[in-house]
Amino acid sequence: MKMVVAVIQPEKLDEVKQALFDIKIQRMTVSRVRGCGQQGGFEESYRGQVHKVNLLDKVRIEIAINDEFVDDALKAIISSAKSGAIGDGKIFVWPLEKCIRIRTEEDGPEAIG
Amino acid sequence: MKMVVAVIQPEKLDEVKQALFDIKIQRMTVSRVRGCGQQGGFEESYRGQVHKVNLLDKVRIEIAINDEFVDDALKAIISSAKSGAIGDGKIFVWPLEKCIRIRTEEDGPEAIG
Amino acid sequence: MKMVVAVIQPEKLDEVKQALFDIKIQRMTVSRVRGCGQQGGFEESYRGQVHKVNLLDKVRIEIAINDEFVDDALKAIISSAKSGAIGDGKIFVWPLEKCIRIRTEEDGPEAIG
Amino acid sequence: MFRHSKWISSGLLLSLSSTLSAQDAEPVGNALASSSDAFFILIGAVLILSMHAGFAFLEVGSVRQKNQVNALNKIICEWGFSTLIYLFVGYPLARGLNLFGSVAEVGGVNGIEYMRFFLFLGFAACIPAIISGGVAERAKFWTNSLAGIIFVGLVYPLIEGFTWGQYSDGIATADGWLAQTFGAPFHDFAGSAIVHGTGGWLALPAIILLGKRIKRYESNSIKVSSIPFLALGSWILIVGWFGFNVMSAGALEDIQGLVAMNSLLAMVGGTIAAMLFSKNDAGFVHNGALAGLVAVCAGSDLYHPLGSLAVGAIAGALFVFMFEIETEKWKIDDVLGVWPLHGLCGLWGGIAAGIFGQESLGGSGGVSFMSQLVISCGIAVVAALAGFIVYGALKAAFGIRLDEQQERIGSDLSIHHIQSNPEDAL
Amino acid sequence: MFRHSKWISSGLLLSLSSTLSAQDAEPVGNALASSSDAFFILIGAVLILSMHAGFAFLEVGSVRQKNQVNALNKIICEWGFSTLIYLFVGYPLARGLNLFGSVAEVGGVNGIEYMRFFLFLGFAACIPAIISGGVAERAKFWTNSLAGIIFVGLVYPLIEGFTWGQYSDGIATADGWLAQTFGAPFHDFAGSAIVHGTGGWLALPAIILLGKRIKRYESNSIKVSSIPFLALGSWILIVGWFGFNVMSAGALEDIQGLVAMNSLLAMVGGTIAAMLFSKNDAGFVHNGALAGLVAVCAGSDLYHPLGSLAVGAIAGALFVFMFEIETEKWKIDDVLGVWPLHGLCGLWGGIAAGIFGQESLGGSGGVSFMSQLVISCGIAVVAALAGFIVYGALKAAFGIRLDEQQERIGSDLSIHHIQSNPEDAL
Amino acid sequence: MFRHSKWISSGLLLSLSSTLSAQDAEPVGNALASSSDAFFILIGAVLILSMHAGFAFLEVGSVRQKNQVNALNKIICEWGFSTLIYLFVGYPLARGLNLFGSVAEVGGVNGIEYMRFFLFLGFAACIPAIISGGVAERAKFWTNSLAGIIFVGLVYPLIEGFTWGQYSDGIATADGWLAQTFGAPFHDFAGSAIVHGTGGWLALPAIILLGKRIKRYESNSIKVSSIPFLALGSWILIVGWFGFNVMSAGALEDIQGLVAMNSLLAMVGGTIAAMLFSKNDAGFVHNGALAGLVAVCAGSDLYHPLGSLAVGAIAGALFVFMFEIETEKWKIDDVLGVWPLHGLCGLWGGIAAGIFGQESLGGSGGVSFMSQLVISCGIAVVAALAGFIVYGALKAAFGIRLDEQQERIGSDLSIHHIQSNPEDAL
Ligand SMILES: Nc1ncnc2c1ncn2[C@@H]1O[C@H](COP(=O)(O)OP(=O)(O)O)[C@@H](O)[C@H]1O
Ligand SMILES: Nc1ncnc2c1ncn2[C@@H]1O[C@H](COP(=O)(O)OP(=O)(O)O)[C@@H](O)[C@H]1O
Ligand SMILES: Nc1ncnc2c1ncn2[C@@H]1O[C@H](COP(=O)(O)OP(=O)(O)O)[C@@H](O)[C@H]1O
Repeated sequence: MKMVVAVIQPEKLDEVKQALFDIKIQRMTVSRVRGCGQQGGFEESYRGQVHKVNLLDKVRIEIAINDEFVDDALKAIISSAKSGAIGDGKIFVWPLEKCIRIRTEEDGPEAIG
Repeated sequence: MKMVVAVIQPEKLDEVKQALFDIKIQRMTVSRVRGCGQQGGFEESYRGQVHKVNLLDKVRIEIAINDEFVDDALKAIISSAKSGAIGDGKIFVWPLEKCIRIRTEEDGPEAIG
Repeated sequence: MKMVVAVIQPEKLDEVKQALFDIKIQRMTVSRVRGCGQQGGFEESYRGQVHKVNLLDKVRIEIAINDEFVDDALKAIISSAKSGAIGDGKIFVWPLEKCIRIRTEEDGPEAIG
Repeated sequence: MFRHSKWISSGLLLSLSSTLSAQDAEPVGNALASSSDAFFILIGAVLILSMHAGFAFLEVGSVRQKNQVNALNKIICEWGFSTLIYLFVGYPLARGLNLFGSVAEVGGVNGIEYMRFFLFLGFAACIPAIISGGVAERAKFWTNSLAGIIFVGLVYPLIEGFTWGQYSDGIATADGWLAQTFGAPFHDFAGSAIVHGTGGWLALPAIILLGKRIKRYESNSIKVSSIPFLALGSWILIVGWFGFNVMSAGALEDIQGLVAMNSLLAMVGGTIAAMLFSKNDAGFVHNGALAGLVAVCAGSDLYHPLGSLAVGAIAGALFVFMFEIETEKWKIDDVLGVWPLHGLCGLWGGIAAGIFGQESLGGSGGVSFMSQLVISCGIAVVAALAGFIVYGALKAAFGIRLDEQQERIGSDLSIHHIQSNPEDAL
Repeated sequence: MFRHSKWISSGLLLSLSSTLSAQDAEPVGNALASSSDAFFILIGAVLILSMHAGFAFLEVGSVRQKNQVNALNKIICEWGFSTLIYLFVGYPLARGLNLFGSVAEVGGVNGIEYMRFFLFLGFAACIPAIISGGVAERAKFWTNSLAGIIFVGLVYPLIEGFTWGQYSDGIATADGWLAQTFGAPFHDFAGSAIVHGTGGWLALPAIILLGKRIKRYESNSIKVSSIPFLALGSWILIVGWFGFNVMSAGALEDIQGLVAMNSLLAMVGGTIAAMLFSKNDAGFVHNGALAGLVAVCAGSDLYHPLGSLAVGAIAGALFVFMFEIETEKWKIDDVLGVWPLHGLCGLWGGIAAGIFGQESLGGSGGVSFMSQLVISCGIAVVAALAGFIVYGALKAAFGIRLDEQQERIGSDLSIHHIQSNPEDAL
Repeated sequence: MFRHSKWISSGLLLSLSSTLSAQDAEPVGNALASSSDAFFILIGAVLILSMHAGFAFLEVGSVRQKNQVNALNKIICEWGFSTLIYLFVGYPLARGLNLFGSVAEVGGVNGIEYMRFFLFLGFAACIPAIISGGVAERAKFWTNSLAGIIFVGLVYPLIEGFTWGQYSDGIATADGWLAQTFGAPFHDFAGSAIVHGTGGWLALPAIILLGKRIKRYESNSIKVSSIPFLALGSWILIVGWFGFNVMSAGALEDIQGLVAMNSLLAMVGGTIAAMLFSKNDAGFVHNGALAGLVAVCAGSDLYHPLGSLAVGAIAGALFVFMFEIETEKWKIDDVLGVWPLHGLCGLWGGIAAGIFGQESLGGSGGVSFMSQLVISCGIAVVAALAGFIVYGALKAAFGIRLDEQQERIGSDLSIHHIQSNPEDAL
């Protein structure tokens, strides 16, 4: 089992979700985050006081997934989230030791879906 | 050391927190997230325009914990977060390499609590 | 590759960011979270009804980073986030298996930066 | 309020314009006087209309975010339902007037009859707006609307009719049975007992019959969404209240600075008392001002300003203590506290007119403690009974409460299919 | 509105005070009458000023968060631009009056001429405020302001001049060509067609020329930010509208309760129709009230109250259905729905005065269906053309739309360098 | 404002009603005139009351979220404290009137004395509301309230007494020493210098003595919470200001359209100047309108409308530049900018009356530049000294600032034990 975390542009969320649904990946946890990267940022000013804002709105998707589906998932995310412009985001993957479905107390690969 | 991440129903947060406190687990980091799963979703409509909302409010609890407490923690979370209805959520566990307390710069198992 | 997650006091965010920028770590994903720890909490009251609030505002910084930079990053975070008071926060580190830059589909160590 | 019960009980539309034109023979002054009256009443009506926005935002801020949209839609729709039912049923019942005649007939000079309807409607429509805050977060939209329609069409107009309207001879006139029994007729200048009391006591059985919100008495489970919106609602109500009270005079020449002054001091008394007794709690302070204003309505034309300060301060304290007893001790889940705010402070206001209205306490006199007590309590009892019967019958017939799942996801999504901040959802 | 076209078309400032003082010889009553008029108009003007806050918050709630600040700055700045251009160009053009003479000359008794300007400005400034809601989230600040300045300086004043102002002899008088052709002059008491119609039909070509927002017709992509702010804007507009309509009488002695009553019933009709046809949709319900109010302006002094209820209800339904057709079927991205709301309901209001204003339908009569139809449609056509020409020229000359990157990050950041909740950014 | 200094300085309550009834012998007109006056003043008072909601929301939007509740509670509680202290101490001191006599005595015709108190209180209560915005986010609730009580009870009433009230013979009358020295008495129609100047200059030492907020001058550390709430506050203030200025006439027959016109143009001038000099900054634009309104108060009954435009525009620019100098260069942490807004623009307004009020600049004349300069500066100096003494003494005695921990967690939690959006906390 792996944990796949993708940080994407907020406006791509719907497309990424759809791409994952298309390959039957329908479980995920999503949150609003702010990202700092090559994309730079902007200056905000209020009554003459200038603030540098270099944290931009992003969406973070967390997907626990069985090993055999990881590659498909990555492909789906990449193809749907990519616009080619700086700021498209990143995907991170790490191994998962356990996944439990609270409702049934199932553990392991079956619990993921 | 392990990282335990539980995604639960928002209204269960207080009970889960209490259950963890009861077994002396009193350190955690919590955030509001949105989850997509078997639970389905709902349709929102504004002036005739219909939006499908399949991301529902959830709460994500992140607990770094020493290995010997993991099982108790899982049990506590499961028993307190479980309602038996779809949407109760999941728990994910992965190994942690390092945990540092910023204030004291302590590292390792002692830093966790 | 490692994933470094730091939970810090919100008001330290700017200093931590600066400290990381100073050592050329300029990629990160940040979110508002609430933390529960030694710091305790406070009581809120509304019209005579008292609520215990033990989840305090924190900021969570997530940095994927190549192994050789981890120590510097930890040092930078610690030195900038530390005030010496309870509630300064924690840093967690775990191994990362994969990191992909969505825009270029690069994979591995080069994708991180 | 509109103590000219003569024309009110005349019941003959055609006689209205003659009544009006009989006031004064001098033509220029008369035209100006009648248009000024229309203007005066209009401003009152508009200020009271604006109070409904206040009711809406007070509720928006005091409920959870998942019930904000419903609060807004409920208030504006109920304003609509109230207008129709009061026009067609309630107003004719209460005042013996109907406004369906031709415009030329009814309109008369400056169409003041229309302005009066608008003003009186403002009062009547407070009934469902008051109840709304008590039944929030769990009442069904339609059965609750139906209850409101019944109250504005029948219950309130009857109470209005017997105190201010066409059946008020026994209670409100100097030679009625009440005055003959206790020495003075019932006096409720701007509706402490008649409007707020009725609303608050109608709400109490509704709240009890509905039951508490899910998880209401578990720790940390229900928190209000927004103090700024709550305060906004409160401020809109406060400002509008000066229309509610001052324009209750009903005619410009009867405007009384004293009414404004007393409203001001009661508001201040309520605010400060609530602040002191609640350790500066935002919810209590902003509602304390309203408690003072509810209580002062009845005798705002009678009290000495310092009397009003006392009436308001007592109301502020009453609200703080009784809200806690009601919701924490008795576990009656009155979301905004409409029973202590409108029911109890309204009752207190009705009675207070018989105390602080006495000359010995600096008031203008002409009131009887017993008259005030008997009728104010009578209104409370009648309203509570009516609330019990109507909500009880609706509960038996259709159910008055959202089902558990609907309540959990919130009335915004389950009734209106939208959240209050749609963009926030991902 | 201000049917005293005599003094309006007099054009001679110096003759104004004499005109005014000629009204009445009795000195005391006269002083009071003239000051009362000033007061009356002031309240109307202030209520209409407040409506601009309503426009602002209606837009704040109906756009995405990244365009809230721009909505606010746009409305208040355009109020400023409108004031200047209308003072210097529009008002002299429409009414043949200018206010630059010495204070002693223009001011006259109680400076009522200044009050009138303030009131009329309130109407004129609605034009850019209406358009604003249609072009939201993508229009450039400066070219849009420029368009507003042209409309308030030239287009609206010409329409105003020919219907209410100095060139209105042919259209608005009992012996003008229109009355001679169709039996009665054009009647638009408070501006359904003249103000709202003009605004809505000016907006339509602007919206089409701008094109739809990025991703507007992809699923789940654009959601409104805040129902509470939307509702707040709606309530402020509703309350202010009673100034817009009632004070259109222009003089206290002409105040008509009927106008208030009809505004009330049209608002209620619009609300309830919108609720029924939209399954209690918060966006439709709160705008339904406004649809009713837009439609009732023209004939609010003529209708029987039940006629107004019908006019308002039809407007509410019209808004619901036409908004969906416009935005979903025709894919015209009218953000707040200003064309159906102001354009169509304004047009409907102008025509409705010729239907429900007839004596056979309980109205006061003196209106001609054909006159209403021809002029209301004429205004719509003129406005649509003017909008097309002005926005077309601006588009060709400077471009009227933010570039893609600016639109993506939002007009708040790209124009005003700030987000609506700056503290929320980390 | 209320230039009838005769009755103001009469000081004898019992003579009031006779003064009033002496105005006019004709009974009908008189009754209408006196009730119209009461109505007129009431509307002014209610509009000014509503401005306090404006102050509250301007502050809510301009502070961090953790200090929003405190802003709200502070404003409403200080309104309460101000009412009591001004009633018991300030008003008798300033005007030589007390309102504790029996209702029959004081009330007189339509209780106009009560209405006047309500109106004057509205002005007085602006003092703590103005200061509030400067000391936000770090002042202790109680010591700050105490300072407000001292200001409304003593400092402002003395300034009021010497300029508008019972001691104003030397300064405000045509034969006082000031007029004899400089050719004309001091003129401050609606309180640029007397109200806003006093408030702003009282605030300056308070702000300096408090010191800057923690981390105020570190990069990116302090951001405002909500532009929509800031703008809401601004709009409420703008609308209410027409009561503040126009109803300063004090009697309906003295209503002046010119005052409304001038307020309008100064607001527009301030808005546009602030927009141009700030590159369309939302904070500046919405406060620019207020800057214009502050400045125009003093001479709004004198200026030619184009003069007002200039006065307002200068105020708008003054606010933008001086706010930046104050907060960025001098590092005085004036949260809302109340010193430049009320202090400087108020001072400017007082002086401007002596410039643009001159006949040579189109004004009505009768003002002296030197009189305006001397007294306006005098007020500023007196207020600054008083502020320094009162806040200095309170600082020495009790401390005026929250402790560091309280400031960090915010005044909402540390004083009121609640956050502004309680539900948001998990
Ligand atoms: N090493 C990293 N660790 C954590 N988050 C990262 C990292 N690199 C990128 N991100 C996230 O991905 C987002 C996009 O990265 P950015 O460098 O701006 O664009 P791109 O990689 O497409 O050129 C960032 O805003 C940040 O949220
Ligand atoms: N594989 C997964 N990866 C990430 N989050 C998941 C995954 N499966 C479930 N979740 C989270 O758990 C929540 C509950 O899951 P759901 O399938 O609706 O209920 P249940 O598992 O109780 O039947 C989801 O809303 C989502 O946030
Ligand atoms: N074991 C843990 N798991 C997850 N989060 C933790 C853990 N320990 C601490 N935290 C996070 O770090 C924050 C600071 O911890 P706390 O114990 O209050 O202070 P300190 O460790 O500096 O004494 C907490 O609020 C919480 O968000």
